[in-house]
Amino acid sequence: MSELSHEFLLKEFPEAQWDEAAGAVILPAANARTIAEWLLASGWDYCSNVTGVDYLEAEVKEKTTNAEGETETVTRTEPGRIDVVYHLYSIANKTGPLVLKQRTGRDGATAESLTPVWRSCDLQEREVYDLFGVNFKGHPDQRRILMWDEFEGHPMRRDYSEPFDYEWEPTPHAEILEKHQRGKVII
Amino acid sequence: MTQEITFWVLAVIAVLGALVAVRRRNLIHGVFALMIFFAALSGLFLLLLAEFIAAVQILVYIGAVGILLLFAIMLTERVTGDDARDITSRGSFWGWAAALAVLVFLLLPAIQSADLAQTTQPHNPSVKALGQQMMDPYVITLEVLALLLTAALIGAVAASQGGEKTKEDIDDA
Amino acid sequence: MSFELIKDILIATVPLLVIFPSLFAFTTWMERKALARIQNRIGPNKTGIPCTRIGLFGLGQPAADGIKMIFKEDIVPRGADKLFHLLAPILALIPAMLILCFLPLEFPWGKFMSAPVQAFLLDSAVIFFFAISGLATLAIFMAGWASRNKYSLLGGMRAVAQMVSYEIPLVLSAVVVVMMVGSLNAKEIADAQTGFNWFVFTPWGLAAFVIFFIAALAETNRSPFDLPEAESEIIAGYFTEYSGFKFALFFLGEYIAMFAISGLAVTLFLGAGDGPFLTAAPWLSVMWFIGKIFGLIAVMIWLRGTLPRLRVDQLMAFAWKFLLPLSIFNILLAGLTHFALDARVAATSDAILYSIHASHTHSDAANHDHPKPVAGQKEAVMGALHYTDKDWMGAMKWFSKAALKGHAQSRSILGWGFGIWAMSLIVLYVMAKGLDNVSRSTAKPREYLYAE
Amino acid sequence: MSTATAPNYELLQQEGLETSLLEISMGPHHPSTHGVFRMDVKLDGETVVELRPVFGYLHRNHEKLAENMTYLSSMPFTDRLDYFNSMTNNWAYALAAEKLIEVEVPERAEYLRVIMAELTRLVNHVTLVGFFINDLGALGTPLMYAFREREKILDLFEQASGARMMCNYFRFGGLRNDVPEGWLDRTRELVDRFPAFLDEYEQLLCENEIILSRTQGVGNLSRELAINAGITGPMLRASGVNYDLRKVDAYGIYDRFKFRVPYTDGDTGDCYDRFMIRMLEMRESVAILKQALADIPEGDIIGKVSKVFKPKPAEVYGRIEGPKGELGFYLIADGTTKPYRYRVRPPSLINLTVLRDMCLGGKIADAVIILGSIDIVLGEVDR
Amino acid sequence: MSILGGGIFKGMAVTLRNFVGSYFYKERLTTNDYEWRPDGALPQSIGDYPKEEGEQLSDTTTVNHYSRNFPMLLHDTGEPMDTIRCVACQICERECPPQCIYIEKSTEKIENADGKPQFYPAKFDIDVSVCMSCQICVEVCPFDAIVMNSQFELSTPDRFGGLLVRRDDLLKSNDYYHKIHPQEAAARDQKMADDKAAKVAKKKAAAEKAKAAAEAKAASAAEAKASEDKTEDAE
Repeated sequence: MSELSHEFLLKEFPEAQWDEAAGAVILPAANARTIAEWLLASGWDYCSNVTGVDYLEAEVKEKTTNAEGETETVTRTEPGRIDVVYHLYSIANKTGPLVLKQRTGRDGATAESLTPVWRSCDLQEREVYDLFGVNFKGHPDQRRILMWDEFEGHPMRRDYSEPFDYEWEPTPHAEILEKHQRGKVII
Repeated sequence: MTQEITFWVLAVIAVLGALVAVRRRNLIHGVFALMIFFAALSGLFLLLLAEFIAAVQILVYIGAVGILLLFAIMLTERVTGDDARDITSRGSFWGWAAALAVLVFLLLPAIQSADLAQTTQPHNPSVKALGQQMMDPYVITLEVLALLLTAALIGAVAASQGGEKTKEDIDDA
Repeated sequence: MSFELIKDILIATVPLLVIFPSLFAFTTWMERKALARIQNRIGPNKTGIPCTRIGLFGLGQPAADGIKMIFKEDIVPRGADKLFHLLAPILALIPAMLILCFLPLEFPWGKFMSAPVQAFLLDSAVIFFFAISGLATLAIFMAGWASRNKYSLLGGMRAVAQMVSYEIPLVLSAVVVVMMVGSLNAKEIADAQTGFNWFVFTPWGLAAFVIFFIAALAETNRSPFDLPEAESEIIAGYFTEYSGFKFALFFLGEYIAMFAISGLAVTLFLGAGDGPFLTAAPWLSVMWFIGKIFGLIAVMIWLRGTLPRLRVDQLMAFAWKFLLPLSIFNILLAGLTHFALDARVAATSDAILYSIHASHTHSDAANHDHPKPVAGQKEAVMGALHYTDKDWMGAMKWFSKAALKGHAQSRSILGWGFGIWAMSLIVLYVMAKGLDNVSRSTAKPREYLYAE
Repeated sequence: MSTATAPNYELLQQEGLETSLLEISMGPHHPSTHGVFRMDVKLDGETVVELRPVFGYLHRNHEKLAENMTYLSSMPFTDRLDYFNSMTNNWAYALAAEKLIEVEVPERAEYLRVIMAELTRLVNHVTLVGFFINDLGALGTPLMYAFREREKILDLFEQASGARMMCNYFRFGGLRNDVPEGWLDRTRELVDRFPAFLDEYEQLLCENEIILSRTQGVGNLSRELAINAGITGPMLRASGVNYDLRKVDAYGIYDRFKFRVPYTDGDTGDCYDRFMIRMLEMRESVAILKQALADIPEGDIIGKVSKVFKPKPAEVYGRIEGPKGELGFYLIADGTTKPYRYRVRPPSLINLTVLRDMCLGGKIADAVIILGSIDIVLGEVDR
Repeated sequence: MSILGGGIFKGMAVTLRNFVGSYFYKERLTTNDYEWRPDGALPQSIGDYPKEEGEQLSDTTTVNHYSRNFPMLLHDTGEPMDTIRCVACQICERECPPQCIYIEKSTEKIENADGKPQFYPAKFDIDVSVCMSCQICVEVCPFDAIVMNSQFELSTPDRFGGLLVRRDDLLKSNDYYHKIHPQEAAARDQKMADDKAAKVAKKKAAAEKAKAAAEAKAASAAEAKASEDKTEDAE
């Protein structure tokens, strides 16, 4: 088992979980930053991709075997969540990827910013903030990146419905125009 | 006759330019008016057949002094000029008085004592003659002036370098 | 004021006002065509005679452009200073047109004048030239400021800084010629160069010409010194807010200034109207003059098609740390060669022409009663060989030997001439190289690694 | 340990005279921002003291669009990401989707994919160098030469795929159609002629004193910061990191070709290095093309795969060495015909992370060429 | 130690070479018809365009073999609506990435070229101002009914609806398709013929099976039917 596998990480930090289906390590919210720093130190020097995935509250039907040995279909409700996914590679060792996920609820979504560890997360975490509405704790410059500042809502969320007319959104132009009409701004 | 017309036209332009330069609240406009004044003055020199002085007038006053003024204005805060600010204020009376005093006590006696008929007589100093004058009888003056200007230049360089040095010192410390 | 005087003035000025704007039109066409060919395009080739399909190599393009410019909407920004916005292009054109008068262009119809009233006959024509050409700076600044656009302002500031800086090497390189001729009169300068005694054939003249040409590029905001209108950085600099006819005026002013400054270069260094067949047809003089101007403009176009532009700090460093010391050094060198040594030889190119001729005839027919090889010539050739081998010390040694030997012998004048010619050039080159190393960062091509 | 330097958003402090800064907004319509990109720049004289990139003018939420249509329907939209390099965009998407559906790509298709990708790299690099020199202020002469060569390659693309730029040529499991008759010969001819053009290009540019002094020492990017900030592609290699996915991942059939990866020793990492690395990479692309064109077999062009498919639920991340850097596609399948999540890792955007770090303290003219040397396409930055 | 300004002179030599070369070597020119282009890929010189009113450049230009502009509907030889291939299955409408196809299925069936009763598109509009020429509709069409046209001059003074191409304008004959994309059309016809032959073979196999099931009783009748099908195909 090489030092650059997820198993090593899981041994070092038992609180992290391994999601077999997705092939990803789910970072605990408490010490995501610590784990990231440890990962950087142990050779995962390059964070390639950062993105979010939005899961709505869904009813999942599962076939389980009950105590009597019969299969029955159980319907349970899985709460909605947002995953922030990080794809790590190692340039020094030319291996990868190691997929990390931070899980957060859909309301008031917050995650630990890994920008202080990998600068490459800077713009991408801003994008996740912009499009998914995840707040990154410790991000040095968290602003909207693709949508304009006054935009409301987060368009990549699966329940986002666009407003009837974008023109009704207040834009900086309107403000400047108004100021100009009051004679405050020249040009 | 032609010369007189030319003289009066140039004189009016010069005076108007000077007045605009003083009165204009927009600094940039003022500088450009001043340059018009300089240009008219240069025309007057030409009228006196003092072509070298005319050329130098343009070269030095418009080309150098004017641009220096522009640079100075560019470095100030209100680059675009501010028409709302009133600069003709309380002190104007003393200004007028001083100007009048200069006219009455300095210029008028000077004009009266001069032999106008002789001074307005056109004569044609060639550039060569001018150069010989400068290099022969006035060579000491010229050299001293050159030295002075060089010193000023070096001083300016030193002054502009000085700021940087202190900055480096700050960095070192 | 008499009718005669007015007639004379008109004869002296109107041709300039007609010829040069027409040449401007032709130059825009030429520039577009040449740049297109440099860039492997065809260039304008459809616009010829109106209402026909005759292309005439696109010669109608300037006219079409002009008509388009006149009919375009004239946009004045809301915040702009309207008066200055209007005045700037006019002011840009006036000095450019004025300085044309100081070029010693003697048109054949000059003989209809009752008295010579051309401005180039002024005793201080060259000084006037520089004085008035400096006024273009103001127009550009005015345009930059009046547009009330930050890019325009940046362009205006750049223009002022650049033009003021490059005026100094420009004037200093012209000073050499003035010093040699002993006159500021353009006509006298032109006359001093008749019979192929062009100043560009002298070492200091060559250096001064190169400096003058580079500074002239900067003065007229041509590439690679087109920072005031640097498209990729500040959109179009001081033109940003200009359109239509005002823009055309700027354009015209710029090209006329190009003609004027090339004309001055021709006057000072390239022998003005001097050229072959002048005795047979004196009117050719004007043609030679304009032809030389076009030669210089062609080089400008060629440079524009090749070079990227400098950065603003490099531009300033180039003016103050390279051109200025070099031109001052050049004045010193010219003074040395001219006054401290034999003036007749050093100032003209006779020496080298004669020495080449002498060596040629000598090798041709050694048995005849021909002059001996020029003293010091062999040493000079040795020096040249060392020079090509990049053995600078050796070259210096041989050249100084050539100079000394030439001086010691009877044919000293020629030896001196050749030695000084070559040595001055080498000294100038070494000086330039040293200045270049000092003023420019040590930028050189690099080696790269490869991973298999 | 951590080389991460959190961006410092304070102004540079000025000593001595108090001056006010000139704020200019470069873009979204500025001749040299390579599209609708904006930089809010604060200038002290001509020196950049603050720079804030502003994105999003070309945003159309490509990812959301793709989540609402089938896998195949997204393919033409990937052309529009980096519209210079539609072939490599197609490939990256196809590569990711092929991981979902596990289809064998025929040999001939693999070879053609490599040929197309390397031709695309030539197109990208040659135009980038042209634009870069244009940003330096040359009057488009190198750009015109570049466009001439690009035109020839785009002709080839048009003959193969029917469109010059929006090729839409790759399909899951192969390519849409085989190349027409004689196409390979024409490509061989082009590839044979290309080095002569490169020679001329190098002679024109690589020793020019103005270019050297304009680009050297401008926009330095250290190796540590480059890796940490996720810089990829030629820009990373110019900072001294030998990392090329064609070697590291050896996707497709890149392991069959002999080529070298140019990189620097990492001392400078400036604009000149970034420019030169691209010049050198073009030569290597020509070498790959020569080998691929010599070895290409006859055969099928597409594997057995239906136009509309339902992959099993899975998460995949496919990445290729695009001309601009690592282009990745992250797909989550949920068992329907549409991807549950479709994410593009845009190299142009991520390479812009260090724009501010490189520009501060330089002149405004430097900021322009640094942006040019990063090589962005706004279709990809804003998606 | 390099020569002062050596790089600049080198560059100037290159531009000079290009300046002179552009007069002598055609292949230097950017806008050049390269020899290795397929014949007439671009007009030799667009020249005086348009020559006559109403004339279109794309009429005089053989464009590239694979070039694609906007889709058109194919019909076989005969009256367009009688031989239309489209059966209004609406797959292309669903798959179209920019959603520029609008189809309304007919309520009754008419006979197609093969004489089978089929639905047909009562309405088939393509908004070419939205279409991005991606050719996905062509690929997903199971009936080879939609292919790419090479017409590129579609400008119209009508802002609203001028670029909405209706069914009748979209319908083009197979011959036209052969004219603009000969190789592709031939390949498509080949494929269709193969498919049909396969279908016939299948049918035949089914018939043989039936024959075997019904023993030798109806053998001669089945034989006749098969041969009839074949002659139909040949026609």
